[in-house]
Amino acid sequence: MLGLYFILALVVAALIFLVRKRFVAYASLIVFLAAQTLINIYAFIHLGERELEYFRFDHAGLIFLSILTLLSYYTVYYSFIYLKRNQDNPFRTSIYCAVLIMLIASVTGVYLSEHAGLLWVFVEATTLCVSLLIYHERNALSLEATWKYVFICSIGIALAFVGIIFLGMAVQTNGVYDLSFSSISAQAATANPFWMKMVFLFILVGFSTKMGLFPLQTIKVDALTVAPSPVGAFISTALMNAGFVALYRFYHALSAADIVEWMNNLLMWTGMLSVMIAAVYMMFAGNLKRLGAYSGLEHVGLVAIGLSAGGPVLYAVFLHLILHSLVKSGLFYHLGTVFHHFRTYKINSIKDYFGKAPGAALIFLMLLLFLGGIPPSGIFVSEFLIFKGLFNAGHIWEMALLLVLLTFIIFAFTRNALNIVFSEEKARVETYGKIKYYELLPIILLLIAVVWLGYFPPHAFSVFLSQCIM
Amino acid sequence: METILLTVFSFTLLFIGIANRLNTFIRMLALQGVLLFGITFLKLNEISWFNLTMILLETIIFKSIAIPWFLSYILHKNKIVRETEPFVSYFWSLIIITGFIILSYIISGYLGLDKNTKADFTVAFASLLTGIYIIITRKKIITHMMGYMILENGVFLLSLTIGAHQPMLVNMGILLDIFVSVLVLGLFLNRIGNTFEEMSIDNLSNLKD
Amino acid sequence: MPENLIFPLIGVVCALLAVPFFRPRPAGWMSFFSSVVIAVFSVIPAVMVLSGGDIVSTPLHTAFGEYQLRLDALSAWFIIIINIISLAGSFYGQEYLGHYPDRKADLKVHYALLPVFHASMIYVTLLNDLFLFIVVWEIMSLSSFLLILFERKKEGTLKAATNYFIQMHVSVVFLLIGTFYLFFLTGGTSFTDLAALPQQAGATNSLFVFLLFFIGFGIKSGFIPFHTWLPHAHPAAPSHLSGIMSGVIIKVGIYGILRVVIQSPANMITIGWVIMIFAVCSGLYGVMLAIIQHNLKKLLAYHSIENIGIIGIGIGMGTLGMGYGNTVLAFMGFAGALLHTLNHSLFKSLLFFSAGNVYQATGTVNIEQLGGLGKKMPYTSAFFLIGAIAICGLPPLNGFISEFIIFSGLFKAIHLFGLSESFSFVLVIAALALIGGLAILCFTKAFGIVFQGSPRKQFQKEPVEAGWVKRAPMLVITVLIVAIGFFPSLIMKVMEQPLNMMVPVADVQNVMSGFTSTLSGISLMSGIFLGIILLVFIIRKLAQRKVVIAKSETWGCGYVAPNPRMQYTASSFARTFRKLFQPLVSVEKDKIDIEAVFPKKVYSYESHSHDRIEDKLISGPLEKVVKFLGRFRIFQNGQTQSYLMYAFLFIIIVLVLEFFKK
Amino acid sequence: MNVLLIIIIALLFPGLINIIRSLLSGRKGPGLLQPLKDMIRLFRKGSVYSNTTGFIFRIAPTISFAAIISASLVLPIGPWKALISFDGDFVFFIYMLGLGRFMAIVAAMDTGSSFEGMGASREAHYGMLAEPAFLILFGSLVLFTGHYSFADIFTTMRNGTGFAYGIGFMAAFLIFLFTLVETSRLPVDDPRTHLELTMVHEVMILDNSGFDLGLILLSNALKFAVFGTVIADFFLFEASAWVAIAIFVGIQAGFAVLVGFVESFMARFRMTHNPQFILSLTSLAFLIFVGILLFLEK
Repeated sequence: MLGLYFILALVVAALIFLVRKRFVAYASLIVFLAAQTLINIYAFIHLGERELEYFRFDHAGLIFLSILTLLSYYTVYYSFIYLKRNQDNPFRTSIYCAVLIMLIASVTGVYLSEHAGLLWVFVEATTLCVSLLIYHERNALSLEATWKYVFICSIGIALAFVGIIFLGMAVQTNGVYDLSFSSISAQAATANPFWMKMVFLFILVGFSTKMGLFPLQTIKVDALTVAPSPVGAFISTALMNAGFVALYRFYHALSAADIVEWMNNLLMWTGMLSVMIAAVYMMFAGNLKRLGAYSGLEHVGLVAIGLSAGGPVLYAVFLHLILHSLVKSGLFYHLGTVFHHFRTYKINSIKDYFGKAPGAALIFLMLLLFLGGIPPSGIFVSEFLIFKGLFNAGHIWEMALLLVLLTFIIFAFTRNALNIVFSEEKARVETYGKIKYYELLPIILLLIAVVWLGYFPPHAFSVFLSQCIM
Repeated sequence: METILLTVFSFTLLFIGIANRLNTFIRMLALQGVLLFGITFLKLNEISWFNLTMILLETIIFKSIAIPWFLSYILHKNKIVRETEPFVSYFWSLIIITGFIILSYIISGYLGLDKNTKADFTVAFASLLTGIYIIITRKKIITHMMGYMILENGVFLLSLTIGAHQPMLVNMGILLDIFVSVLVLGLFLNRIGNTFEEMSIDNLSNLKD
Repeated sequence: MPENLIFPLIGVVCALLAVPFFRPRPAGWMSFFSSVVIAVFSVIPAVMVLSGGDIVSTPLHTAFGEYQLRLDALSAWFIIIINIISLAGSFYGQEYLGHYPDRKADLKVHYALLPVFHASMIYVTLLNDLFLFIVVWEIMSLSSFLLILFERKKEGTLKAATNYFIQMHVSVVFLLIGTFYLFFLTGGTSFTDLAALPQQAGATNSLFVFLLFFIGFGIKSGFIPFHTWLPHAHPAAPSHLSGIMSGVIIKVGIYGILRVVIQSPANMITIGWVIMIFAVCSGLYGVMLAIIQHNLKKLLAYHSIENIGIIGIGIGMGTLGMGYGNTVLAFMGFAGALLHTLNHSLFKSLLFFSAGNVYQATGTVNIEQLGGLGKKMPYTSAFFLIGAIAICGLPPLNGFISEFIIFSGLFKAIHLFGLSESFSFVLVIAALALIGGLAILCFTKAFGIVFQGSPRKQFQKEPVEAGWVKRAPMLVITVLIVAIGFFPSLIMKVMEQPLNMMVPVADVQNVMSGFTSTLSGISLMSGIFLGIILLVFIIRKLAQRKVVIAKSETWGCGYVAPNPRMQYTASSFARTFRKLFQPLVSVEKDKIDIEAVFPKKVYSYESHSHDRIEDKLISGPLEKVVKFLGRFRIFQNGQTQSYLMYAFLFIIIVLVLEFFKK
Repeated sequence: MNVLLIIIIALLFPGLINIIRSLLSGRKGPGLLQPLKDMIRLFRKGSVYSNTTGFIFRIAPTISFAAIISASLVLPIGPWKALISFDGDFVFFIYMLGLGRFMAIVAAMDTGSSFEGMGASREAHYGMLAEPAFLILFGSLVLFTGHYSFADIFTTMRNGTGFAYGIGFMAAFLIFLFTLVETSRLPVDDPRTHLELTMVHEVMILDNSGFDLGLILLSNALKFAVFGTVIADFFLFEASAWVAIAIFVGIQAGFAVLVGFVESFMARFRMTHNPQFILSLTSLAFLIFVGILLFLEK
């Protein structure tokens, strides 16, 4: 079934690429969405089983797969709006759709694959797709961003590959040549701990490009700056989750070795640095998309720190990732609307949004505040749990520092939000396209979902989530 | 025999560190390809002939012919200045690269490897670091490409050390090689060449805060 | 049935769902109606509790566990206060906001959020578990923040609002750390777990936890030096809201402090002195800065700080009473604190509403430009006068009662304990007396300059008296003020239940019985006072029956051509004071050249008051921190190779550290 | 009963002071009843109101008068109990006087004249500085006696030891100075100066006339009598009513004489010195407090 799915994805993509008719592209996107849904349901039915010997439908993968399916619906929806708005020629449109399909498929692969090498291959595939997508607008900036993305990402991937080779070497000394995660975690205990450290170090640095975590966080920011907003939404959420899943699989496998302490320290400090950099840049951000990107950096930093706290905090980490995916994607979808309305992303040249379009402005304000983790945002719950876990794990000073940094971040959010939404316009600010209700309603649904999952989570959901972390 | 090849390989690293003409770079890359070919031939003589041919093709055709040719093509097409324009003086580069070799040797000490794997690892890891170092200290995109190639060679060499038992990893390395080159080729051929005349990354730094 | 504590949410729901779909005016009444719903459903159980009924509680099933909404006497007391002021503010707001007919969207948002804000304050007092408490607390801050933004067209509002919001978040940070600490020590996250703290974790830890909570709540209630949001936020808000904010929001902070104090059995004495010190500083500093303000609303805001200080003195005294095991002292302290909480929210909202009338009549709240409004707006000025007398703590109004209770507590305390205690208590007495005197100075200035004399500036349209919708709630509040002033023993009866929570019941009974006679003495005196006034008036009427009553210019001491600009100004009124307290209060003058033909160069002076503590403690350091953070903006420099370099260095450093570990 | 006594005293008081002053300056002063006659005349006269003023200007003198009367109601005189006495009535007393001051200041501001504002501001400052002294004094008396109301405090003081009387003397001295401030006599303020710029109390009432002016004069005199009563109460040891009255009157007269002497032999302070002088009262009160602390060996 999974094989069918991948084949279908390839076929459909190829079809679009060959036919190059807008109608065909849209139709096959719909078809693919159906396939995505089916595979999701199928995965739920066959929970915990292996498939094609290298794939496995486990809880962690599945929860993100469901988020991915949801997000792909949204992304396709907003992509239609986007493509309809800037009348591209059918060629570019079809490339866009084909690559989007490939991207979704390969992210699915990342979530479900249970073999280090296979996972790496899928991550590589995502790089290819993303670079094509952010190149979509084909101006100097997008070219630069694409170049940087390709270059740094390939180095990142190479480093991750080095990590995997080390892994191979490490398990080889025990005479094992299988790199599926189960066998890795079986071997990890006996393998040379220094090897393990090297492995984790390189894996972390390598996949930090995908997660947008320090040290290779920079290119993701640039990519998000130029990417079409639906793609941006996808990159900053689903792809980030993919990076997290990749990292988490290795972390989980290696934690059998007695280097957990070391890995946690590493994660703690990368996360801390990420949040710090995010705070700094958000204080001085001048561009809405970059603001969103840096907030992504902040959240992924929080996630890394939560991961390092380990134990019950993992629940909070997964919750955090899910809620963040919902809010952040909503923000990027809405940024498309904002751009359509003001023809700019510059924070200083957007004024009195509320006066011009009250409803949209309120949604925008809510998105920013929710992202900052102000109740009634569900993100507050996950952050609360993460901090509580940190305190109990004894990282008191780290938590205090983190709280201070978060305060700065909320300050940045508030200031920018007020500047855009409520500030008096000194010079006349032109507005262009009308804002349609149908691009706001889905975002409202997302916001409601965030509150719902945060404060009134259905019992099944919490249970499933708590099964992810064991 | 193999040890000699490895030694030569590390010499190429040092030489690249102090090369001041781009052409020298390219020749060195080609040479590394050839060396890799030799090493592969010596190491992986017992794996399946299919894989072997794959690897040999990769090393000979791809690494030591296609890439260098392509790079020099770019050079001529875009009339790039021949100097490598490093940020760091050659003297220091030499010292630092030597430092890399020593560092990787020390690291290999911690890994409990047998003797010749140790040599492999040292050279491979050193060339990995050197590649990154070259990228960091040189200005031009084309030099970045070359640095990346060196890094790739390092990774490839690394994969060879366990390729005997896990050929799949080697293939993945090759896959990576091809994939990246395809991407970059694409970019170069249809855009960067005629979008940016002088291909120094100074005009590739507009995206910043 | 009506004591189900979920019902107030009905009001919130109907506000959020219904209000946005009406046109502004009906929307306004809609939101008032929702507030009424909230009030009704929250007041009924509150009254039941205050009249001696047992605690009302509603179970709350959430995904995080079983919680409950608890309405005990303390909550009941604050719920009463919150409802009075919020309803008054909402009603007053109807006309106040009627002056902005063209800003439909803003109005709708404002009206929709007002009940949310109201309800959130009520629920804050109902929640026992700290997690939910903090959530609702943040919702309260958020809604009030959005409400302040109604005045966004006024410059400085955005900044003030941001400042307010961030400082509220800082307070939440402290509460969070306190909560985690509590959880870490006891494994529970509710106020009631504080009680178990000392046995499980020892006195020092529990003191530390208390301090965390105290700072958290202190920021909300504006104790020095955590007050810096207050003087900016209150003036920025629309006046009905500043009435509610100054009347209630900061009282919610007081509620938190009381809640923590009555829950923490250990080291009462230390806590008491800590609170006392903060409170005395707040009282003195607040009123001192209030005197030198030129902005009427800012002046009132600083006065809130002063009154918070007085309340704090009460709480500190009560805590000390518990600590020293002297229930009379405890009773007096807590009673004074509770009563002053109510009183202050009454007269402060009254004053803010009057300031609002002034603002909408003249378009400014700058004292130096106002004057002579008394004859144009007689009702407003009368209300302001009542409020001023009450806030100065002068008989026969309510302010005097609470201050009297605190005073008598202090005097009772003087000769009970050792040397140091007596001395500190007499110092507190002196401070309280000084505060009273300064308050008189401040409000004679405010009232005299704003409402009396002759206008200092001609406004394009003549100031007119506010309409009845504005005046009605003010009248109600005034009636309450006078009633409490004249019949204090009744309100003491109401406070019996809350006091039972803090002081052993039996003691409450007998102290109360003793104290009621005193209070009835006071009310009798007030009655006599009123009688004398009437008597003298009658005599005056009789005496003046057949004499001539002439009218003429003010006697200019021989100068025959007086003009309004010769009147005594606010700054000159406060000058002596400024010189006296030079180092504490700083006013900087800046010269402005006057372009005109004069024999020699002349300047006009403008003076701005400064809040030293704010400059030194908050603004200065914050700027430094931001500058420092700015230094770190080297990462995203657009250079590919430096992007790569971070990873490279990262790897190298980790490896090297690895070796040094070996 | 007490009130009547106090009022009578108040009516005679200013005259006495005037007599003393004129005698000391070698003149033959006006009669003892002269001020009373002035007041009566004023009560009969018509009055002139400034156009600037509003209703507050009209009601203020009445209110402050009523405030002082009701303040005097809580004062006992020796054997005669006060009309009402409750714990902490001295707080009520001082705050009632504060209310009187408040109204006086507000009324002065109402005229919108530059001079009256000046006076008002000074009045406010002096009151603000003086109040703590009074409360600290009574705080120390509470500390000494352990009672909280005028009546109890005074009875304990009177039946006390010599030390009690020593305290009494110091307290009396303090209250004497306090009175000079409250009623704005020399050396704080010179009622007879001709220059408005240097006045405190007189300048506040420039615009009052007729009945109101009379009320103000009366209430000022009343203030004297009231504080005189407080002073007297320290020394009215148990005796039959008539002796008590004699002593009371005697002390009041002595008080007046003393004021007269001060007024004739002292010059006005510079305005800037007044605050220091008034603060010195507070420190004096603290001295008393410390003395009592030492005496009680805490």
